[in-house]
Amino acid sequence: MAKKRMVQAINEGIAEEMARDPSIVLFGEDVEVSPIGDTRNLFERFGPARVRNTPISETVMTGMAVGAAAAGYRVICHLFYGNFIYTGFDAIANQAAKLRYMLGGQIRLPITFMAVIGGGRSVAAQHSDSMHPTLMNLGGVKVVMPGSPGDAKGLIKSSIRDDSPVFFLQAAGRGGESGEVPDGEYVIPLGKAIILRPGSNVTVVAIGSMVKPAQRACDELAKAGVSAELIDPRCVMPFDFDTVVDSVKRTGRLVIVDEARRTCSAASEIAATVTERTFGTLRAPARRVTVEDVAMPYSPILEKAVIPDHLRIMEAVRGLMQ
Amino acid sequence: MAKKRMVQAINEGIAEEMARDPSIVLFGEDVEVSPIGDTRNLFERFGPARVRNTPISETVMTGMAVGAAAAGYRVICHLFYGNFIYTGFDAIANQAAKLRYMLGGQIRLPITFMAVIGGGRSVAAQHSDSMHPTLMNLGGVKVVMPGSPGDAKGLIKSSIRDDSPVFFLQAAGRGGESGEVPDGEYVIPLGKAIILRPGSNVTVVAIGSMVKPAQRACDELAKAGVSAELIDPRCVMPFDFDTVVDSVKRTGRLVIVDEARRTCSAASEIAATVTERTFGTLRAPARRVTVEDVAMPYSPILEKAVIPDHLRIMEAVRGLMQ
Amino acid sequence: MENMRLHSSTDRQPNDAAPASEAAAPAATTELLLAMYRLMLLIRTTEERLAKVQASGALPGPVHLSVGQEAVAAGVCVHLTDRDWITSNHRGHGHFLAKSGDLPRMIAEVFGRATGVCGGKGGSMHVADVSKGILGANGIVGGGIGLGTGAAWAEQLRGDGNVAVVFFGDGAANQGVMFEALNIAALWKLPLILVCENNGFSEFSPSATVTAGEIWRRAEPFGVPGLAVDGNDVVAVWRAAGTAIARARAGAGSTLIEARTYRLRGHVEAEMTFLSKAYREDAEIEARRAHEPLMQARRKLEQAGITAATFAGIEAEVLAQVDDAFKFAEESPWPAVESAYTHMFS
Amino acid sequence: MENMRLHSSTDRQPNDAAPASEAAAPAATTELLLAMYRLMLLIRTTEERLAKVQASGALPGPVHLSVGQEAVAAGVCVHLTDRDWITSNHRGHGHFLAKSGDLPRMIAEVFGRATGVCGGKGGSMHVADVSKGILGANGIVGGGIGLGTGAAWAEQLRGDGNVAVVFFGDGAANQGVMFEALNIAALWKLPLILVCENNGFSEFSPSATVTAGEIWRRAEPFGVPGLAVDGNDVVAVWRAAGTAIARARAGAGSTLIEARTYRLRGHVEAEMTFLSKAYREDAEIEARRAHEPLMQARRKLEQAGITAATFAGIEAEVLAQVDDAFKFAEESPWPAVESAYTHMFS
Ligand SMILES: Cc1ncc(C[n+]2csc(CCOP(=O)(O)OP(=O)(O)O)c2C)c(N)n1
Ligand SMILES: Cc1ncc(C[n+]2csc(CCOP(=O)(O)OP(=O)(O)O)c2C)c(N)n1
Ligand SMILES: [Mg+2]
Ligand SMILES: [Mg+2]
Repeated sequence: MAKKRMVQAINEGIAEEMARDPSIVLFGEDVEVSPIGDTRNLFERFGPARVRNTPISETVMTGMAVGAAAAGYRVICHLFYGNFIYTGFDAIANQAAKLRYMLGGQIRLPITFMAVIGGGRSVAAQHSDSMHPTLMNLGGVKVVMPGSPGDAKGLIKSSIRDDSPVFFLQAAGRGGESGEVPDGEYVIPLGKAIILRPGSNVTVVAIGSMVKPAQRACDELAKAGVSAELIDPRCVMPFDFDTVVDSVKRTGRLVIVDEARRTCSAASEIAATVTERTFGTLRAPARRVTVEDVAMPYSPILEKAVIPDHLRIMEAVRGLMQ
Repeated sequence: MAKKRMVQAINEGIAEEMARDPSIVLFGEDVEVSPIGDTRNLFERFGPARVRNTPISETVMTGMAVGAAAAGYRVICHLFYGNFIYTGFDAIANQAAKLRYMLGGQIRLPITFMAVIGGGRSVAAQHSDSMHPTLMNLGGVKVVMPGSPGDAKGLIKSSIRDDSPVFFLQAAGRGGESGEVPDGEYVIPLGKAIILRPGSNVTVVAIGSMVKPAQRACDELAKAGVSAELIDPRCVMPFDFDTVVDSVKRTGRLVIVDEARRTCSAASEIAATVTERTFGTLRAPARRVTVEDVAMPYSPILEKAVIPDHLRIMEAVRGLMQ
Repeated sequence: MENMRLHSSTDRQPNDAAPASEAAAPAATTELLLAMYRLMLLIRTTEERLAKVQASGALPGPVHLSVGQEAVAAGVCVHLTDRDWITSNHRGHGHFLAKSGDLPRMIAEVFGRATGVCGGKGGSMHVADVSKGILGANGIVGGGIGLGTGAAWAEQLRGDGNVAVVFFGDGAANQGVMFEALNIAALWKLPLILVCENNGFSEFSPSATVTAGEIWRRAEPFGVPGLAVDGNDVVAVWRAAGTAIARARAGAGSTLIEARTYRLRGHVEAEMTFLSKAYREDAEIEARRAHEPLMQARRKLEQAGITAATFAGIEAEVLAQVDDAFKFAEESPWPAVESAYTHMFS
Repeated sequence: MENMRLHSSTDRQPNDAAPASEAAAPAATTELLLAMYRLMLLIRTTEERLAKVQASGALPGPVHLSVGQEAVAAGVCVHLTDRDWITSNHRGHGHFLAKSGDLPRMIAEVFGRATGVCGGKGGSMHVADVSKGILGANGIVGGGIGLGTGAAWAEQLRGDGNVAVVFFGDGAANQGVMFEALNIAALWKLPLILVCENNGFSEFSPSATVTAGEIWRRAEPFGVPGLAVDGNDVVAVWRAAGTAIARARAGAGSTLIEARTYRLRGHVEAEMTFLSKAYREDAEIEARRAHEPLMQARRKLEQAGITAATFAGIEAEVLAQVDDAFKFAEESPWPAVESAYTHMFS
């Protein structure tokens, strides 16, 4: 166990998996020099057959990931910024999410699509979307969003081992903090939430980049005498509703924090489903703390206003407690 | 006023708008021969400069729609089946939905993207998605889903006149029924729901293709003594929450019927937001009747099982009434 | 009930390893030509039956037939083993059969039955038989190109000399993905053969109205060999494909083949029930019918001494095979409703 | 405070209508060369200041500079009026300035201020000035290609002889959208000029490792003229662009110009703070510096008799202009928080 940044944890997880399983291949734009750092040294270690830089051609890349996976390889397709998922979206939505189904189960599609998502660094609208809701609605892909470096390692390993297409989405802006990362074999099952802090007055579900501000909000709420239970779902598709429902049955209140735009967000889905399952027990309507239905602005002052922070989370919790 | 099918109503609406405004241009694959029928005779009437067949090149088509609109034209981009929205998704999500915002309002983007969506005709997974939730989450595009031929005419006209990108999504499978269509100028504002039938026991919100089975369900429920208020939102982005909230405050119960896959669907959004706004009055949790998180199967027997019908809607209503 | 098999995964044709040179272009033996003729006849007979059944209203979904284009599927696929991959488009029955896909289970799929190759979940636009290296027909124009490029990459990694062949239309040649594939195939020297079936139409648009220049030339800027071939001459297709496939197996990379043919039936069956006007002249179809591939092959075989009795025998065999397949499909049960909810994830 | 204007929407250069023939290639007057030099100097001075300011930590977001590539922007844009369109990529300051975009408001945008051309909502990757026909830099590689094709279509419809120019990189030439655009531009004879700035790198990948063949050849299969030009020679760029633009204005259609140049600074400023290893040799950069465009133009001007005093005068003017612009930006207010919620819809 050592302190590492999230990209280092991911890098370690990928390297361990590639060493373990020779059928794993990785490709993407500049994965060799790795501007993000998560694929650093993999080229040197696993060679040019298994680690390949690609041209800027997201359309064929996502199609190739599906084809190579169907033909027997375990594929990691690095798409860099999440917005480029849109560029390669045809083969994601029309092939990756559907091909096994359309073929009546004849193939498996062990693909890990990687991307960094979200705002917080003034890279503006075309590099800052949080598009996990779009992926969640596709039905045939899993969506993983680690909230800490340790979870990132355990989740990248299970994403790679999964036989279905998995989107592994790192928070770009606020995911770089250090955290404890277990050495060696450490695998977290997809679809299992973690209760980061127990509490009795309110359940706070925070996704990906929102885990950190939610932690801070819960700390400050505790000082003010409000006991919040903080849950990081870690994987939003499939979603561990049982853990959240259990918690809400105890607390009677739910706040969901999501960096996606509000309409049809993960937050909306969680609000709808958990409300359905906890109706009698909920003491107040579930609150969603999200980005409003706007693109991400460039100016830091605007970006800060748009992205939920601990203050907005605390405000939402306080609103529920009245 | 005469009885027409939905495609005829849409065709009439487009033709009236093109006659009215010479800055309107229309393009898409085979819009001249018009396999769907909605663009029939427009080429003959408005000529090859304004009505253009395109190659099968969705990626550049959606980008062109944005460029031509920014450069001063009012653009109708026909994308044929809704699943091809994914093929041209880059310029939809990264440009159309964001360019005005990123440019600080320097441009307007009067674009109507047209597509037929949904299942019901055994055209299988790659021709049957209902992807309005994905579009709703983009933030910068409006989404129109007519439930009847008359509304389709009024809505296509206002979609074309709108200065923002609008997706006009026709139900492929079950949208072909006839209905009364007002002659000439008939414009329905975007974002205004219609109460198709008043009722007092339960509010049923049905979207696009789901309006017809919901109507039937309400008819049969009425015979059984259950008074359902049926609302067709007609436009899901922006969504007329006020009308639905008013209704639910009277009925105390809400069922939403949506052909989208359940997770992060329009139904989930409506459930979350309306519940938030009617919390004390809701007597039971909002119910969502949707396609489960599966692709559309080919076999008619499977497709029928997957797509909500009047029976599933009635079952949901009855579940709430207990 | 077993589908005709021209080869198994072990009996690769000797000419597969022929060098990629015009001079060395081999002549097709009469035996091979007869096998290809039989395959084309199987495709033709199957699809004409599908047309009839479609007209009777017995098929749940749309069917796109390749009548007139059979030489492309046959001439290419006789070079392939079960360990090679193909991807196809919405017009995929011919490719499926030429690649040894199971006929009865294909028909059952088109009927939407439980016994279909995809359990009734895919239908005509998605017929696939992965055990035969058929990664499937595809409903997205250009969709098979990315998949095939990925399969070619997988085979390059595996290093067994297997290849991937992508069948796509002239319309699909206008999708950007084709160029992205050509670029990567050139850079990585992928064992990828792009076979563009130019049948004169992109849906209802004549090719020339939507496709600038000549398709085979589109490979040149990438340094990938491109060539056009008479797609109605099964021997010409076989020869061009043989060269390209041998080249790919030898690690020398990709080829783009434009096979020029003609779609004798509609884009989709029953299209004139929903189109407001014709998009081509009947006379054009009639003129093109004179060049259709089966007749041409038959003429060559007659010249090589194949007798009317032999042809009659083949026809009877094929007919029986097709009869059996349709009978199998029609008698097959519908899928269980629960199967709609499986196979989204592994 | 007004930005330098080489032209207004009414004073189109006479050579714009020159016929598209090599023989007729006009010589650049000293006056024109001087104007282009000044423009390049403005771009260079602006961007080197941006680099300095970036290093000081005063810029909120990333900046991609075009130092060494200024001749492309200048040589193309002097042919254009405010009624012509350009689209650009992430490396767009030079195109913006060459197309008469407002310098102070561009800098204010990069600083994220309320006075920015986009109100601080776009930043460096989205600088746009629609009143000058600048449809914007773009953060999506290849994103400007579709937009420019659409703008070209609009100008064809308008029929005033205006054109659209798309500036994009060698990396973007591997996006399928470029081919889709070439196909449509060829079929529709669009007044679209595709200017590929080949600066040797696609992000951190040397072009040859990700781009097969020569980019200018990629237009040929569509029947669109393609040519390569020394992108560091502003006169050569000016001449090639003049021919292409005149051709487009005359209704004769599209051209692809590959301008070969070299990126002297990083892909993005401060890149070595996050890259684990170098992706090119310093010696390579030094060797290329000897061919950078400003020095080349200056040498020509010196030969034509322009004196050191004149150069010094221009330098002082440009410096003052840049100083003013940065001062304007730094003193500008931050945007009001409410502005984050406007402009999603019209
Ligand atoms: C991405 C996409 N766009 C449009 C369509 C609709 N469509 C189906 S087949 C077809 C024409 C295909 O033409 P071509 O590639 O030449 O194949 P052919 O039908 O001639 O065999 C079109 C436009 C589609 N299926 N997918
Ligand atoms: C669709 C998309 N994919 C990837 C990126 C990341 N990216 C930004 S710039 C760049 C390289 C672009 O190279 P080129 O087109 O040659 O332009 P240059 O940077 O050399 O000016 C890449 C890969 C992006 N912005 N958009
Ligand atoms: Mg065709
Ligand atoms: Mg470059």
